[in-house]
Amino acid sequence: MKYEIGINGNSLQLDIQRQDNLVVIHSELGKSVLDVVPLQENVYSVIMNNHSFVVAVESDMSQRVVVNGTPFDISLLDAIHLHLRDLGWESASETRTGQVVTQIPGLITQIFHQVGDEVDQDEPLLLMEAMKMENEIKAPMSGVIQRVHVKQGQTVEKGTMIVEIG
Amino acid sequence: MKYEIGINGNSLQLDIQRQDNLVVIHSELGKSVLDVVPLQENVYSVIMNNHSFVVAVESDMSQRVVVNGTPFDISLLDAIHLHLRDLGWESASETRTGQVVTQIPGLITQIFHQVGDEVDQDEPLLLMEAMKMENEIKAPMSGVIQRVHVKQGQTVEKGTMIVEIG
Amino acid sequence: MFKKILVANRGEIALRVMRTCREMGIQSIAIYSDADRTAPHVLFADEAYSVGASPSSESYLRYERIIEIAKNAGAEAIHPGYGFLSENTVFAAGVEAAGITFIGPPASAIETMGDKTMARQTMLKSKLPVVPGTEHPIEDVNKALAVAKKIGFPVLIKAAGGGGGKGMRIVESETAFGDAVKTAQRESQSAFGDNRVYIEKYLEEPHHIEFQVLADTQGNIIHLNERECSIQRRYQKVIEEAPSPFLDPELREKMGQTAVDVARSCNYLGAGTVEFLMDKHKNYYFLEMNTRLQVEHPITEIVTGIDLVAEQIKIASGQALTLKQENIGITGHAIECRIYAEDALNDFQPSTGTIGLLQIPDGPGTRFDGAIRQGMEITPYYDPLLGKLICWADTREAALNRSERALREFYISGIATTIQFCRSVIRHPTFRKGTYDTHFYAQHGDELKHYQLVKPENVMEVAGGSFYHHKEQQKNKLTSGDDTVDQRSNWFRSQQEKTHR
Amino acid sequence: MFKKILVANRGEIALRVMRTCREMGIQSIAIYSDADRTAPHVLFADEAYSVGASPSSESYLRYERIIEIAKNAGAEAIHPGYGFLSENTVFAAGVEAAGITFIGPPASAIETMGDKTMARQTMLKSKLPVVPGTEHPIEDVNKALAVAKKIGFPVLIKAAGGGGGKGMRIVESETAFGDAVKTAQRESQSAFGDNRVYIEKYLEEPHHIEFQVLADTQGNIIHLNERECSIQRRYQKVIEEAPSPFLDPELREKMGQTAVDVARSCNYLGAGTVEFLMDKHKNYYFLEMNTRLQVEHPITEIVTGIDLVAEQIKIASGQALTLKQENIGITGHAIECRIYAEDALNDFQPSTGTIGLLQIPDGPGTRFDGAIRQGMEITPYYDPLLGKLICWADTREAALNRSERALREFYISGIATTIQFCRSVIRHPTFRKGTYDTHFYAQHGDELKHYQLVKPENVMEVAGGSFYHHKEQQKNKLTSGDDTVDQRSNWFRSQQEKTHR
Repeated sequence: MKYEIGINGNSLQLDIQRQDNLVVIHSELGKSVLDVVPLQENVYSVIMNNHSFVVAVESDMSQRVVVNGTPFDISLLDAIHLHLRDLGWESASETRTGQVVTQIPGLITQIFHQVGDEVDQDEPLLLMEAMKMENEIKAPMSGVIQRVHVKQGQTVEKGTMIVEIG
Repeated sequence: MKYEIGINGNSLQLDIQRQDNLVVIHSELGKSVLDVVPLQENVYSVIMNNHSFVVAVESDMSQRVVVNGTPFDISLLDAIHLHLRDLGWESASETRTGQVVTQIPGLITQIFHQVGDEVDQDEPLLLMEAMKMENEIKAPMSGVIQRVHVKQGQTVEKGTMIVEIG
Repeated sequence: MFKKILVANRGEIALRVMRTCREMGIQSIAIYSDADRTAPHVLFADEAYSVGASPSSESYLRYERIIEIAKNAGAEAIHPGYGFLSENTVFAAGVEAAGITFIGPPASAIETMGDKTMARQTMLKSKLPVVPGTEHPIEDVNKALAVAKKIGFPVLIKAAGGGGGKGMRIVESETAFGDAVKTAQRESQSAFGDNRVYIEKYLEEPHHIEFQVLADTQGNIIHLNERECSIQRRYQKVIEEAPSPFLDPELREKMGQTAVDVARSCNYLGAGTVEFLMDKHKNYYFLEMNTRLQVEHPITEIVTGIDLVAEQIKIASGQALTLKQENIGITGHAIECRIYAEDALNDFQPSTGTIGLLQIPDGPGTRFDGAIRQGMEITPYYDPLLGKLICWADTREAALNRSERALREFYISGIATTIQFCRSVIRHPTFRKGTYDTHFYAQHGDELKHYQLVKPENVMEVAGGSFYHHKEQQKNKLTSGDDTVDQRSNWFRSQQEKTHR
Repeated sequence: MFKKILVANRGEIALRVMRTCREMGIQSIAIYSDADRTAPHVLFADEAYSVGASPSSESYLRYERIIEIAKNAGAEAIHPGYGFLSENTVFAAGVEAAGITFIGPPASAIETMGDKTMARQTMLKSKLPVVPGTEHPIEDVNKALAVAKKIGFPVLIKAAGGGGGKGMRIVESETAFGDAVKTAQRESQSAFGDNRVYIEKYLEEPHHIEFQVLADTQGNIIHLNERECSIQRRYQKVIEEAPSPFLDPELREKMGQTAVDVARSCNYLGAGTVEFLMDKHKNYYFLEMNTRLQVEHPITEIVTGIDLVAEQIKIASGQALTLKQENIGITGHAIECRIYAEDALNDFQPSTGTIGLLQIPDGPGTRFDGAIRQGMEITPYYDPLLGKLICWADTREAALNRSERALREFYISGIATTIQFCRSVIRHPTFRKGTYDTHFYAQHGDELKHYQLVKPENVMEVAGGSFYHHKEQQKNKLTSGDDTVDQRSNWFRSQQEKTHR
C-alpha cells in the first residue's frame, strides 16, 4: 500500500507491504526489509538491511517515533489521506489548535490572562509548578482567550484542558 | 482465617486477615501488618513492621517464595487442610512421586536404565545436555522403572515427563 | 561507629548513601512519601517509615516528624543528602537537640555558609575575593534595584537558603527586575522553605569551578581537588568533569589552599564544597560554600579513589581523617552527565510517566548513580533527576569517548530525558576542545537542539516501517482481542517450526 | 586503525568487545542465532547478521559462514571473544586467509598453546615446571589408564581444545576412569568441536593463579600481574580476585617474568593468560596458556586502569605497546562474581525462563559486564553465564564489603541464579580470611548451600503473608477477569483519595 512519510520537512513516498513476519518497503531509495520484533509495549527491535535500531512509538504523543533515542515527530499518510490533501483538505492534526492541554501534572501558581484578553503566539499564559520548577505555559497561537478552565492554586492532572484561545 | 505455615522444618500458626490494602497477621510472635505492593508480575514490595522486603512468588514452582533473593519452599495450609492432616490425610504434594519431569529443556544424551530395572534413590537415570553442560538426572525415589518416555538424542521441553518409577 | 543511620532524603542520593552504609555494616532507615512507596531507596533500606503525603512539604520537609521517626527507630545519626533539609539550620539543630548526630557541619557553619550573604561577609572579613553584590537578603525590592543598578546589569538573583539553581534568575534589565525577584522568592520558598534571595554581579565568560573539602573534629582540613561545572542550563549544572581542563597544577594548589582557608574560616566539619567563579584571566572569586554532599561528588570519588559518604560518616562519628593532603592524587579523568526527566527538545519541560524499556549503560569505567527501575512511575512531585552517569578513563579524550558510548547505549522509553541532550554536548567541538565557559548553553543551545544525532533522512524507512507495524499490531489487538501473537519470541517461533518440520 | 570489526560471539563478551569498539570509533558487527534475535549485543551493534538456527553448532560455530559475513560486510578484523571459535586454529587460519585480521595470536601460537599437550611439551623443552601428566592426547583408553596409574589417582581429565572447565573431569579411582574419559570427550566435542582430552596429576591444596600478558608485533611482551581463581565449582571458576592474597611482591615479579617467558616461547601476540597451579609451599607449575581474552579479564582492567580489549585491537592493527612494564601498578583490590543462570540449591542445574524483575547493582566501585534485560528470555542453548559483577575498593576488605552490598541489591526474578551462592562465598570466614584453595567448594559446598542468608524463622510471617496475598490476587483475577486492581500505584491511590476528599 502507498504511503507518504514526513519527518522534519523531509518526505518520501513509500510502498509498504507485509510478508510474513517482515515489513517490506519500496521507495526511490530501493527495497528495504524490516524485521520488527517487540521488546516491550511500544518498543521494537528493528533490523533493516542488517542495521540494528531500537524504535519506540510513544503512545500518548501521537506520531512521535524515537529511533535509537532520538525523537522524531512523523506523519504517515496513506493513499486516501494523500488524495484528500491533494484536494486541499488538511488533516486536523496539521492545523494549530487553540486548546491548551497540560503535558504534565502540576500546580497552577499564576495566571497572566483572563477571558477576552488578546494574546500573541508564544506569549506566556500561566505558570505551573512541577518537579520543583516553575514552567511557563505559552500560547500555541495568537488569538483571544475564550475560556480559562483553571484557577490559581489548583492541582491539575496531565491532559487537563486549561485554556482555550479562539 | 487460620493457617499453618511451614518452611524448612519450622512451622507457625498464623491468623491472616485482610484490612483494606493491608494483610494483618496474628501469631504467637504478636501482630504483624504487611503492606504488599506489586512491583512486577509475581514480585512484591512488602513492608512489615517497618522492615522492607522484596518477595517473589515463583509461579511455575508451586510454593516457592523468594525473600530478598533467598528461596524458600513453603507450605501454607488452611484450616480445612490442617484438619485433614490431623485426621491422617497427607497432602499429595508431600508424598514423593516417582514421576521424573524435566526442569529445563535440553538434549537427552544417554539413558542408563530400561523398563524393569530396579533403581535406588539418587541413582543416575540419564544424562541431559543443556547450556553446554551435561546434567545427571537422578531417581527421586527407590523403585522399579515403569516407563521411559524419551530416547537418546531426543530434545525435550521443560516439564516433559521422562521416566516413571513405581 | 554508628549502628543505624536514617537517610532523610529520597531518589538517587538516598540510595547512594545507603549503599555506603551497608558496606560499612550500618543499618539504613528510609523515609518515604505516598508517591515513593516502592521507590528504590525504600526497597534497599533495612527499615522504611512512611513520612506523609506526596508533596515534599507534607513529607520530606516535615523535619519534626523525621526526627521523631529517627528517635523511635533508634537511629544514632541522620544523613540529609542534598536539597530538602540538608542546609536547614533548624533541622540540624533539632537533630542534635534530640541527641542524634547530624551528618554534616554544625548548625553555626551551615548558618554562616548556607546563608550566602553571611558567607560573603565572612569572606570579605578574611580578605578573600568575592563577586560584587548585596551583602544582605533583599527586603525592599526598590533598595535592591538600586544596588543592582550600581553593580550594573545583568545581575543574578539567587536563593540565600540553598543551591542547585533553584530560586535563581538572571535579570538582563531594570524592567524585569521586580517580577524576577518575586519568582525567585516563590521558588526558593518552595524548594528550601526559605524565601530570602540576594543579588550578585553576573560575571561574563566565567567558569564555575568548585573544590571538595573534608574537615574532621580534630581540626584537620584537606581538599580533594576541583570539579569543573560550567555546563549549565536553566542555571543548573548538567555536565561536570574532574579535573578541570582550565587549571594547571600551580593554580590547582593555590585554589585548593584557598578552599581549605574558607572551610577553616567557619570552623567547618565534614564534607563541603567551595565554589569559585573564574574569569578568562584565571582570576577566581569565592561564590558560595555548599555545606553538604554535592550531586556531582562521584567524579571526585572516581579520580581520587575515595568514598566521600564513608568519609562523611567517619568524620561524624568522631574519627580523625586518615587521608593526608600529600597523598591525594588525580588518576585519569571523570565526566558526569545528569539524566533528568525533562524534554530537552521542548524547553526542558519536566516529563512524567512510566518507565517502559530501561537499559542502563555499564561496563568498563561506567558508573550510574540512579534510583530507577523498569515499570516505575515518575511522578511530578520531586526534582526530575533520574540519576547520574559517570564515566572514567585514563585521559579526557578517552573519558569523552566512553561517555558518548555510554549515552548511546542508555535507553529509557516512556518519558523524555536529557540523555540525547548530554550526548549532543559531549559531541560538540567546543566541549571536546575543553574551551567552554558557563555561557556554553546560551551560545550553543539552539545548535544542540537541532544537532540531530540521528539524521531524519536516514530513518525515513525505519521510522515509517516501524510506525506502520505498530499501528497494524494495535488494530489486530482491537479486532482479535489477542495481544499475544506479537509477543512470541523468535526462539518460540523456531521451536514451533522445528515441531512442524 | 580498523573501521569495522565483526564480533564472532554473543552474550556479555560480545557486548564487552563492542563497547570498546564504539569508544575507539570502530563500527561493530554482530552475528546472531534465531534465539538471540533481540539479544543485547544485537541491539548494540551497528550492523547485525543472522548466522543460523539456535544451537551453536548451527550458528556461532559455523566458521565458514561467519568469515563470509565478515567479507560481505567489509569487516577488516574479527574478534572471537572467548569460547566458541576463539581457540580454533582452523578458524584463525581461515580468517587470515580471507584477508581479515584475526584479533588474537597467530594460528601457530594457538596450536602450540591452545593444544594443552603441545604446550606442555614446549614448556618442558624450555625447562619450565609443568604438572605431571600425559604428553599427548588420549587415543587409547587403556594406555591412558596406565599413565593415570603411574602418576597416581586422583587425576584430572582435561580438554586439549579449550578451557573454562568444559570437558574436564576429576577421577578418583581406576573404575570410574573409562566413563569419565568418554564424558569429557563428548563435552569437549560439543564445546570446542574437538574431542581430544589429556590427563594431568591432580595437585592437592593447589591455588589457581594466572597472569595476564600482552605481546605486540614488535616483540614487546609485558605482564599485567595476576588473578587468583581458586574458587571453582564443577571445575569452573565462579569468583576471582586481583591481586591474589597469597602472593608477595617478590613472587609476583618472579611469576610475571615466567609468564612473559612462556609467551615468548611460542612467539605470542595479543592478550593471553598464563595459568599456574601453586601448592601450599608456593611452588608453581605451568598449567596452560589461554590464547584469548578471559572471562575474568575485568578485575585486571580495574586494578591496572588498562582496557584490555583496546590493547588487543591496537596490537592486532600493528601498533606497538605504549605500556611499559615498570609503569604497571596495582591500585586497590577487585573481586569478580560470575552470575550464572543456575540453581545453586539444586546442584547448579541450568535454569531457563524469562527475566521478571531485574535490578542490577551499581554505584561506587561497581561494574556489571552482562547482557541481560528485564523481560528477556534465557534459552537453553548457550553457556549459562548472565554476566559478571566486579567490585573494586582500596583494600581487599572494602572490596569484600562492596561485593556483598552489590550482591545483596542484585535482583533477578523468573530464573534461578548464583547471586546468593556468591554472597554465601563472600561471607564465608575462610574466603574472607583469604586462606582458601581450589578445594574450597568441595570442603564447604554443603555448608554454603545451607548457609541461609535469610533465616527461615525470621520470614515466616512475611513469606506466609505475601503468599496469601498472591494467591488471593490470582483468585480475584480469575473471578473478575480484572487484573488491574492490584497494579495501581500508591500514587494513583493517593490521587484518587484526594479527589474524593
